[in-house]
Amino acid sequence: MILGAILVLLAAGALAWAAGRFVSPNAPRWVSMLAFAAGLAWAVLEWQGGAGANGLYAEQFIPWIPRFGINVILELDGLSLLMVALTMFLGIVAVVSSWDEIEAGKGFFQFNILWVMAGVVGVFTALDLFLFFFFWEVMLIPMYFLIAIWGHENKGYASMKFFLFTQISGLLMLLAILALVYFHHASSGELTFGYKALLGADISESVRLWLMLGFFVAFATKLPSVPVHTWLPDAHTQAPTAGSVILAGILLKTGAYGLIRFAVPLFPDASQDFAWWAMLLGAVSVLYGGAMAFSQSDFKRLVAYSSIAHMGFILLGVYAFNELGMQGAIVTMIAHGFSTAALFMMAGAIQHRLHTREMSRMGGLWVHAPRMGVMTLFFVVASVGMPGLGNFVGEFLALLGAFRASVPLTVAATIGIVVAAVYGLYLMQRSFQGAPNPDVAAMRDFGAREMSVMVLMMAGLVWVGVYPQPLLDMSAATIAKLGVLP
Amino acid sequence: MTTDLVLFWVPALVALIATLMVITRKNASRALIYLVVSLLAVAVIFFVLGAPFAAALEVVVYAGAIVVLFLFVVMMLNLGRSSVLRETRWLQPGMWAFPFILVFVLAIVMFNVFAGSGDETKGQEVGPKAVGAELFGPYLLAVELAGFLLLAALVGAYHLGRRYLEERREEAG
Amino acid sequence: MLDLLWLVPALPLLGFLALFATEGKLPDKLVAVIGAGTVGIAALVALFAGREFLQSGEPSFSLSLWTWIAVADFQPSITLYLDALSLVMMGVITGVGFLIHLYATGYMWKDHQEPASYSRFFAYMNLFVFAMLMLVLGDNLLVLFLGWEGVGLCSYLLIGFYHRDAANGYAARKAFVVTRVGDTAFALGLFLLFRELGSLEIQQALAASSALTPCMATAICLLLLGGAVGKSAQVPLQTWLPDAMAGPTPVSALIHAATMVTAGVYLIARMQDLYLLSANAQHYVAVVGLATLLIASFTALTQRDIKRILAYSTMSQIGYMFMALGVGAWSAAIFHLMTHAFFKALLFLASGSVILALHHEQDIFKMGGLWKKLPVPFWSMAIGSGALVALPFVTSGFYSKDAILLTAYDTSGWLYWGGGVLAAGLTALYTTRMMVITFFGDAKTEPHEDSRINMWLPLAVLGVLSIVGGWFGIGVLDELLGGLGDFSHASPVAVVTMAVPLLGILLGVLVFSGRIDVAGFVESKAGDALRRFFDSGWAFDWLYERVFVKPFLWLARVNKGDVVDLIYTLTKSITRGLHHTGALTQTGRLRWYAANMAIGLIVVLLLAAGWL
Amino acid sequence: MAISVPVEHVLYVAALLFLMGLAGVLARRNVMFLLMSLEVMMNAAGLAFIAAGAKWGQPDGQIMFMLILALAAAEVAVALGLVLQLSRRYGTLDVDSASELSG
Repeated sequence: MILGAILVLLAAGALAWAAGRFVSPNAPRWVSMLAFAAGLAWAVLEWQGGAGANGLYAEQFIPWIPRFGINVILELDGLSLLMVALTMFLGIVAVVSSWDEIEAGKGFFQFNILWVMAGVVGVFTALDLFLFFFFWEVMLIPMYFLIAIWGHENKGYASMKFFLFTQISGLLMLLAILALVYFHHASSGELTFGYKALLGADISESVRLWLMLGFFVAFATKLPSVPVHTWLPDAHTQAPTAGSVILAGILLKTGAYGLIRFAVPLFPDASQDFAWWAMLLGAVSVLYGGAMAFSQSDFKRLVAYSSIAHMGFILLGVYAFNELGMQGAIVTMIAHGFSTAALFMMAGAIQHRLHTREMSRMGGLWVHAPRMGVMTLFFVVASVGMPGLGNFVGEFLALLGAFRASVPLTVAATIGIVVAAVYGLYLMQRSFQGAPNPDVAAMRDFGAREMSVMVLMMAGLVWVGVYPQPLLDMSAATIAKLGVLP
Repeated sequence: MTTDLVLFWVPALVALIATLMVITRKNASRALIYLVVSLLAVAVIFFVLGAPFAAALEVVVYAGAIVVLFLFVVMMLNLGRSSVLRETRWLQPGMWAFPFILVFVLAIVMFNVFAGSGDETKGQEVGPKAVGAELFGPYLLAVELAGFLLLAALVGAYHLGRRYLEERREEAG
Repeated sequence: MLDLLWLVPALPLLGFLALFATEGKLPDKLVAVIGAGTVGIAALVALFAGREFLQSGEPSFSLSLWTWIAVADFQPSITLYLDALSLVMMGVITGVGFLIHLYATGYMWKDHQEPASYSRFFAYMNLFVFAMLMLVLGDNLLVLFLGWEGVGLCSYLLIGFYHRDAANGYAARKAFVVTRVGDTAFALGLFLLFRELGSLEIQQALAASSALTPCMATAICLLLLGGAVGKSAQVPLQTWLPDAMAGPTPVSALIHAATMVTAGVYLIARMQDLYLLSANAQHYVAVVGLATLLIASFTALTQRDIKRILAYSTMSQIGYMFMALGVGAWSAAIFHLMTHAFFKALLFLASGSVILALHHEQDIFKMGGLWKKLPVPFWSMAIGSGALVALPFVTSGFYSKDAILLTAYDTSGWLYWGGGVLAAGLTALYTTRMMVITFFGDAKTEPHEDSRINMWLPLAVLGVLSIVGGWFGIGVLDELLGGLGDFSHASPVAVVTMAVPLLGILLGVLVFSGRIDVAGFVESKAGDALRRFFDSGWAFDWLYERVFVKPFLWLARVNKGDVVDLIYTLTKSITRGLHHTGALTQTGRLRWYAANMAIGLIVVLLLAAGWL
Repeated sequence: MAISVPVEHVLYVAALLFLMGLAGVLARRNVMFLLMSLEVMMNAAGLAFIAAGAKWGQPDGQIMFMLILALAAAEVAVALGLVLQLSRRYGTLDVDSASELSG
């Protein structure tokens, strides 16, 4: 069933491409809309179906290359299901946000979106390291195309930077995977890429730190954390709206997911030793990302740096090594998926209307487009960490957990909340408030299509902010099974 | 033993001297003639070392076919007196310095690598029959590959040469 | 009725949602009904619920709604908690809140900046009331924090309500960010509290707090104090409040006088058991209060903008409350909070009427001679000023301020009492200045009074409350909270306390009506410097601008291109350099390649021979 | 007939021939001489093979020589075609003139 979902997305991609060529240029977006809607429906159905006795909503095992212990192992537990549902939902958001933005190659565009998402779903469900790496690469290439083909003025540079960062860090992970499998083979005589078998791998102390770092670097780059974050502002700024939505909403979360699912459980001791440093990176990311966000004059770039700041909380939470922190990280993943996707959609909408991302060429847009103003305000406030909205729950839990692990780092990261207020409100001021910019004569406000997506995301954030319990319960089962927390 | 050494070293010296002349001549035709001499001398060495078939091929293919090919081209390009003058200009004595150093170093290394095994050649003739049996036995694949290579060379040479001729013709016309 | 307590916060929330969802498409009259009506009904529900609560005789009542988050041992629930303290707060918020809403329906009526702004205003106001109610009713520090941040957000939104003017936006952001600094301390206090006590439920935490080490208790108290200082505009985080006057006047009345800025007082009063564990922390609370009190009073003396005068006066009055909390006069602080809510709301609303009548003129030196032309605002203002100055026996402010000062004298000696009395004198001085310059003397601008019932009725009600609130406090509040009303007004200390404001008024009248000439001093060099120093709010803004804002802006400007990226661009440059160096070997010359092959051959042979 | 000489001697001669060819390749700018030098080098390699074959009395050395021969023939055919093109394009036989691979 999981493989089925992935295949449906892949097939829909091919279909969209063909439909764009043979039916009508506008057919592809409907194809991918339907595919994501079906995917979302599937995820909701799995959720409603409840978890089995083993805590899994669905699982699949197909032998692939048995000789090397490589199998197609796909499992959908609480965390995976949450992330898959978010993926499907943001797929819809991405399609809507690029509804009339893309002009050339509409079919191939949707093909890439669907293939990225297929790769992402694979990443979130694969429990075989080889398969995981396979999907990790599957999601990379179409994303590269999305930026390189439909990006803005500096797309070549941005897409290449994105590719190199992710590819090089991904290769480090591949190296770590192979070494892990090798050492496991050496110590137990069993050649396997299976996650569960490798969980208890007996690896000497000197080696495991390096293997852990291989994974950590790959995930921290994807997350991204300072100092490997510099691909993100460029990629985000240059990507088309749908690309930014996917990148911020989902691709960054694969890094966080990887930390929670692989880097920490595979090397619990090494991770524990490394925890302080990871938390340090997290705190630095929070402060540095925030300060950098404030420096920007480009709407999208600002939001991009704010993502870095938010991802810092995830690092803090995961490496706090307690349930509070871990849950905080997971809630942050979801809430940030909504809030930042919405802000990128807003940036795309503004760029589509005004043909600029420079905030100095905006100002007073509220007068022209009050709906957009209200929505921007809402999502800015959410990402500033207003209680009652999703981001607060995540960040508060993460900090609360981190406080038990390291007080100074938590204090530093908490100061980041002030910085968040500074850049968030500054963004609001420069784009929507102030005297109306005389260069902007008029601007079309959001219509029903955009509003419906926005309202859905708003509702999602309020839900996560006010009653996150169903979500916490789902991930709690996963966290308990990771078996790394005291 | 001494006879054997003489039989070997006489053609060997001829080959070495002729080769030295090949690389130092300024006139291409003359160099080619020296090349033929060198090749023939090597053919003699082959023969005395008990490889009559290889010796024959050396004479026929190298001295006969390849060098003739060279001659054709030399004639085609009409390398006359002017080219000799140009060679004089190009071939300054200083040009030999770097190659000589390199070759000298290489020579020391090579001689040291070769020296001292004390092995002798068997002194046993291996005729065309043995060669042929081996060639179409274990080396069949190599023969096929050589065939491919020659075919490719044929096509390549035809292609390159034809374009040359066509362009000449256009120029003339 | 008590089970319907949830309606009290829910009604304003509903009002907000209704106004938010309709996107300002409702007719203005309906907006007014929804905006003020929901708060009004909430006030009624609060009234009945409060009566039932008092009749029940229980010390507290709690209503659990749902578990907010449940992770491991962290299980904050959304629970409403009613006791005497939150009852008083709830009453003030809904009651005064309703009156201000009512006033605002008139004040904002013609204020049509853009089509939906009337509706937007009431949406924000309703959201504010909701958040403020969550703040005081929450039984959990996290719920309190929800309200705490919520009121901060509404404050931001309403200060920047006239968003076309960038200066308002700046003031709004300043307010939000400066209070956020305090909130950060607050949040850290919560983390520490949770780590030490394992719960953020206020009652549980307080019950368990005796297990804290004194050092830890002090740390937690100081962190919470940080939050309170930010929200209540106390030194050193007071700089946002004067600028916050950029918002519409009802906003200043509701948020920046009556309710939100007193949230810090509420917080400390709520956590008083914790503060009792740490004499140091309590001491700091009092010091903060006293410092603010004096700084703000001096500053108020020199302001020209009527709202800024009131803003500094608010700061100083909250300083009294902090001082009261610091010296252990918990009930007196809450008492003063209540009376202050009455008379300061009254003052703001009355000044709002003046401002409206003068077409948004806020400079008192451009007013004058208004007392006959604007009788309702004048008398309201007069009553409010009387309460602010604490005219003996007839005003509510007298009773609450006396309670604070006399308790301070009893528990902590003459220092706090002396400072408080000095500030009381200053209060009398600047209040008299404001009244004299605004309402007497020559008329400078012609007013257009436009007083409808929805505008003068709240003034009247608040006027009455400003007078009788003191007796109410002595009568009812004393019973609820204890520790009030048993002061002798005959002791020498009490007489001095009483007399100083009267002297201040006398001095004020003499100076500002020109009977004592101080121009010589004011225009001297020292006098001018002093005036400018006070006028700038003791140069705090100047200091912060240089210490925090400028360096941050500098950093932002310098590092716009992200210095970390240098690592990668440098890598790129090095790679490119190597590429160019490597490309140099590609000469395109056949013989060069051949020579290299020969060299390679040498190396290979040397390797093969084992010489290398 | 066949003689028996030390293999080293044959290899010395082969090495000398090879090195002379190499010197020619490195020193001459005229592409014709360059090609001739190449022939010399290949021939030297062939000699080494023959020597090896003679040492063991096996035909393999001769077979390798024949493969070299085929290679040399192919090379010469193509190379001379290229020489024609070179003289056509650049009007010279200077091998350094064709340096378009320069980085």
